[in-house]
Amino acid sequence: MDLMLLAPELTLVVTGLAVLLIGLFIPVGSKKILGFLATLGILAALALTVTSLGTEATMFDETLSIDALSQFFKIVFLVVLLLVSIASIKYTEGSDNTEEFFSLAIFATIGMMFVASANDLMVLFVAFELASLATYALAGFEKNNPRSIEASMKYFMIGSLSAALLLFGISFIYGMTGTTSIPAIAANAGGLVTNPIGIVALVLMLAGFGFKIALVPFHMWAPDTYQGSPSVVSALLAAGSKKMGIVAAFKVFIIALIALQAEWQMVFAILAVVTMTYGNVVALSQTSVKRMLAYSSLAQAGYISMAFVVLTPMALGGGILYALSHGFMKAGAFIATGAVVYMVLSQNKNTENPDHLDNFRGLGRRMPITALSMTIFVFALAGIPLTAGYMSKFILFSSTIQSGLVWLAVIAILNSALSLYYYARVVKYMYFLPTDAERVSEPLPYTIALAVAVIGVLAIGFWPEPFVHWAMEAAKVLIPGGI
Amino acid sequence: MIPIELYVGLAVIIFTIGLYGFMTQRSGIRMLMSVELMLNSANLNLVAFSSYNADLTGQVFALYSIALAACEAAIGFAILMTIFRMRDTINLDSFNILRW
Amino acid sequence: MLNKEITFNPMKILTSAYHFFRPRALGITVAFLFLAVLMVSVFFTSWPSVDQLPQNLEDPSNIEGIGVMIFTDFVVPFEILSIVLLSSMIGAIYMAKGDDAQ
Amino acid sequence: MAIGDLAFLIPLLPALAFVLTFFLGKKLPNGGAIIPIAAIATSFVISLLITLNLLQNPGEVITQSYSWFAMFNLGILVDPLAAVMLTMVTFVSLLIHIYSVGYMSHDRSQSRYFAETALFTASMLSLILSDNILQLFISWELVGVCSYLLIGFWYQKPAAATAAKKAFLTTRIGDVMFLAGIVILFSDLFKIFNGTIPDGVFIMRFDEIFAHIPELAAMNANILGMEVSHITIITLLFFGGAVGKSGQFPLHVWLPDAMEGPTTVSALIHAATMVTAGVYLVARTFPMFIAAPDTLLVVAYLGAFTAIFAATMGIVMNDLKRVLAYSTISQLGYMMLGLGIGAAIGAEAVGMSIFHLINHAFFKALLFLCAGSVIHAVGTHDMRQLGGVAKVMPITAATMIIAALSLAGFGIPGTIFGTSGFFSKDAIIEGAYLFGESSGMWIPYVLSIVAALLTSIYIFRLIFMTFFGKPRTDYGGHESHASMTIPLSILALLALFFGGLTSRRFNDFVSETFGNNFVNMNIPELAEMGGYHLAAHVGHEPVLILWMPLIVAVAGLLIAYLIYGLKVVNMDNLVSRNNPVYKLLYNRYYQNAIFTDFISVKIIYEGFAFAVRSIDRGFDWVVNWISDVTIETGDSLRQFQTGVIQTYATAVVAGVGLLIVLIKVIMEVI
Repeated sequence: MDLMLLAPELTLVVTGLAVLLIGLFIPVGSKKILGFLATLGILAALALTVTSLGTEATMFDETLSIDALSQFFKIVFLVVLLLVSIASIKYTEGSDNTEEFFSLAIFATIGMMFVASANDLMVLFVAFELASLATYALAGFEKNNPRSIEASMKYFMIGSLSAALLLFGISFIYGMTGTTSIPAIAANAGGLVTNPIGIVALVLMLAGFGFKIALVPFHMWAPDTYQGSPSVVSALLAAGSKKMGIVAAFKVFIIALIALQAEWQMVFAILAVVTMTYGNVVALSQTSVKRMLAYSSLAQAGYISMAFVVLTPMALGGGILYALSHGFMKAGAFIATGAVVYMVLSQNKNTENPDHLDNFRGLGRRMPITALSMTIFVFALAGIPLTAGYMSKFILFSSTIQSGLVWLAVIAILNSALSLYYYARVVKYMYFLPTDAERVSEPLPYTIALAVAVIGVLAIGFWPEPFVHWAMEAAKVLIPGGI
Repeated sequence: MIPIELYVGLAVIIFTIGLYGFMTQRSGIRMLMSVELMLNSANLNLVAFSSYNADLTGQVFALYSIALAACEAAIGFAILMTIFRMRDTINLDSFNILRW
Repeated sequence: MLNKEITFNPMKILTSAYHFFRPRALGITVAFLFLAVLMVSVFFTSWPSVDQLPQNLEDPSNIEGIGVMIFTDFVVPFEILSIVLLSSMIGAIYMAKGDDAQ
Repeated sequence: MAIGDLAFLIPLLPALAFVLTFFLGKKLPNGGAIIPIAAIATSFVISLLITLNLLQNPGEVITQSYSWFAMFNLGILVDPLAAVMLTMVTFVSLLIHIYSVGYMSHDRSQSRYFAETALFTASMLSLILSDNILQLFISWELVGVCSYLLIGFWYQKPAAATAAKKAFLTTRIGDVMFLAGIVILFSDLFKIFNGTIPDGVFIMRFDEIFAHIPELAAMNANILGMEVSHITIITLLFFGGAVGKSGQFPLHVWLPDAMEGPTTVSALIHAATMVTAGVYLVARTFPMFIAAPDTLLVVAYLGAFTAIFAATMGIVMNDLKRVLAYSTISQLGYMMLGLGIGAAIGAEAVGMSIFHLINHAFFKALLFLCAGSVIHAVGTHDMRQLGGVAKVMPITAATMIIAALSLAGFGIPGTIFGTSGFFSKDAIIEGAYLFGESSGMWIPYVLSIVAALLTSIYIFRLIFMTFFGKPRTDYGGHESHASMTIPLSILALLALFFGGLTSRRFNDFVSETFGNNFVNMNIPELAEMGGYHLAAHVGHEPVLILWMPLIVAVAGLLIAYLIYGLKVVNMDNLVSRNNPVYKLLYNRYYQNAIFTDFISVKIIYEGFAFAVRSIDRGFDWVVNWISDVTIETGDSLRQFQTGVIQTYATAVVAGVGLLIVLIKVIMEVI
């Protein structure tokens, strides 16, 4: 057992604690340094994760497993956290509670990373709760803003409901198999197949994960919370925490409950179609950009769920690559929105809906870098070629057709064509609608975060080879022999 | 020996009561109490299975989940306090600025 | 007064039942659906169980076993739990403390 | 061979020019126009040299491929087809850029203009150079994005922003079909290889695709009880993409509105880039189309129909640029018809169609630039306010008349005397005749000959209304600057002589696209597979048929002269609002109302792009009903999100319960 494999997590813990402690002793004016400190720690953790790429190991009596899949998702979470942390340097500026913000974000990400490497339902559940509990307070970070509090309340309530459902489901799994270890469950799954309780446990756990992934009908908190929370937190939730649900579902369904494959493929087929259609149709008429992004995020969750239905190595690779691309695209889009909100609020502190589409009017002139990045992100979300979104969609959709599920691919392609309408509307507002407002200077941290995300989106779009290869390696962990 | 179905059935009933309370109560505190009911029914399940399988894992899990429930309650009450300060009520059904 | 309480008025009972159920109708329906599905599933499942509960007459408690497991097999969740406690503490204190701190 | 190694520079130089102009343009005179002009001029020289090399030895095409990721590659392919297209695009684009220096000199955002046109040209060039369908699709999308930017160049004008959006979304329908075709093709090829692709095999490359046409044709899908070959489905979807980009009926609606951009952009879109992309796509994948005769029939019929449909509308438009726009649609219809009759004459069809494409590029660019010159000097594009412009702008008038003669197709059959347009259009019409002879389907021929008559009428109507007669309103005006008239003169020379000089040679050259060291297709064999035989070559038709196009062109000129020159017919009666035919035509068959309001705005936006495509107004209420229902569905779905937390919880629990029941029931049933 090599403790170095836990070095990224340990680095993050140390960073979180350091930020918390140092924050106690320095005045508000110099709290900006905490953001830099956190960013440095995250970069170190990212570097440590990258250096340990390619190793495979199980640790602590097989409760943790380090493999290509967990490494891939750890990097996704760290990248999202990095983007969020850079942007938050500006967001938390002047706040008395900088240390709480950064340490909570870091702790939440530690939870996500442990979910990615969990090999035991107990680890998975506790880490899942860590990621949830830390973000409940983050969603309500603006505690004088009723929207933020409402977002936090809804997130918390539905979150604890689904934690209860998840735990109840796990208890049935434990009851039937007598173990919580993921490989051992797969070995003892006979009882789950022959008894009706298998389906009950399956659906209960799906409700728990579906809450994080935001699958219809477990999605209802998501639009409210993404809209009400601070934009950087929405980025963390939509880009990071959603992926945690996906990797947990990958592990639990594809590895542990592979014996119930027919059943959960059916569930995911239904939910994928309903979720992507619902997300896209409802997004059409939204005027709040963050809410629109939330519904688009539903749609994207629907696309990723197709990987469960197709279940070929290529489809899973596509789904995993989509998770990475979506991390960049969605985090970037929310951070760009955050920059706009910041600009609007710094001009008028009492703006009712700072993320309203009207505030994006003429953004191409007012904040050219933000507008250009936002354009790239929404086009990537829509799946325009040479962006990350296109590559992931291409692999995912063509693997769907290849395995004979033409109807599903047709629905998905129609959906993604439909989605262009509301994405293009944002671009229209930014570039084609006139404004008489002056150009404003763009806050540097936001700009850096946007630039990093743009590079990520375009890198996957222009040079997908290594990323696809990497995602396929990760997919091999799920189905070693291929199906 | 008592059949295990009775323990599980009891847990299911308690869980449903919790669900019912969560779906119908307006007060935030009552909703939190309902969540505790659900979590504890899951714990009951875990412990029952643990002894009927002669395996301690379930009891360890139950311990952990009790700790988690405490954390959740702490955060929940803090959020409710903020709401109460802002609105002078903790009836959550009237708190819907964000919708549609 | 006393009379009134024991008067059997079916209409009134129906009315009050109606007022009780109407706003809760959806919740009750959903909860019953859920209960029925789970109950059927639980009782039609053949649960695996050992024939005889293990008994250690000298030391009937299993605290020691649990303690050993916490620090061997399940030490990772235990450690994560420590971060959970810390972060929920931070979160709860942050949310609960008023603005007077500033 | 040395010059062939530089082929990659052809799209790269304009792309670099885009970057440079975008960042440095503002600091340079004329918005940095010199950068794209120099870049495109270099590209033109390289293309020309490559083409000349290739003329010596058409079998030795230039190919370079590099592995991109997995089984995909990046690469270039310059075969006769690509070479002539490259030369034409770089040349026309170069002239348009030179002309733009004068035309855009008063615009404040010149540098943005030149950057965007450079990118537009670069993406079109990379589309032409692609040696695999994936790279082609990426360039294809890039062309779409650039057109969006350029049509909406004056984004302050609401009409321009709307037109840009309309162009983007309408062509997007085609793009979705194209993408679906690629995805099906990819998964079929993957299946053919049994999922294991050897190293060094790039399955989306054209040679690989063409090599597997027999296997693709053998795959059948059952659609509504009909056995349809996969190759038919794929080619139909590809053609769907071409319909969108090349403005074929019914996706042509974006083209006339694309006028809202600067006139030079219209020239670029209509002559050199964008609209020719669709024709090029069909030509490029022609072996697949040959193996799918049903698709070729669709191509031929739709092309012929578009030709006449757009021509009838061209007659009644009063806006100078709109007439030209409909003329483009009509001529694109001819090009598609030319490809469609490949069912009768094989690979020669590609030569004919591309020949017309090139000639069309010359005279259409010329027409647009002349129109731009007139608009620039006079300040209006309503023909009813013009008249007698020939007196103030002699060079413009002369070149425009040459372009009109070329468009109408004046020339003497059997000799080398004739305008460029004559040779190519004549060949297509004769091909349509052969097509009728071999298959018994005469409709395309009849439509194409009537469309030729209409073409002649509308273009001379434009000439007479604009350049002759008395000025109808008071306008100032002067001949344009030399930077504008010199490109006009060069284009006029080409519009006049290019066709006559190259006619036969060109056809043979381009027809060799499918037999060389890269792909070597046996076209007649593919046709056999599609179940038909190829007929003899063009040129053995009855004399009357040979002369027919000229006769109708002259007839059209005479009709236009009588009506608009001598005014023997009182137009007031004809154009009165009470005349139902005129009303129908003037309102463009009401297709704008129907397409824009229902299909573009409601249906496509709301997701029923493919559900309703009927121009019959009798279906109005159906359309209305469906769009209402969609909107209402969207709105009522929104209402679920009540904002009340208890409702959310109920949804979660009900979802769990229902899913359990649903899965149990489904699992029992299956």
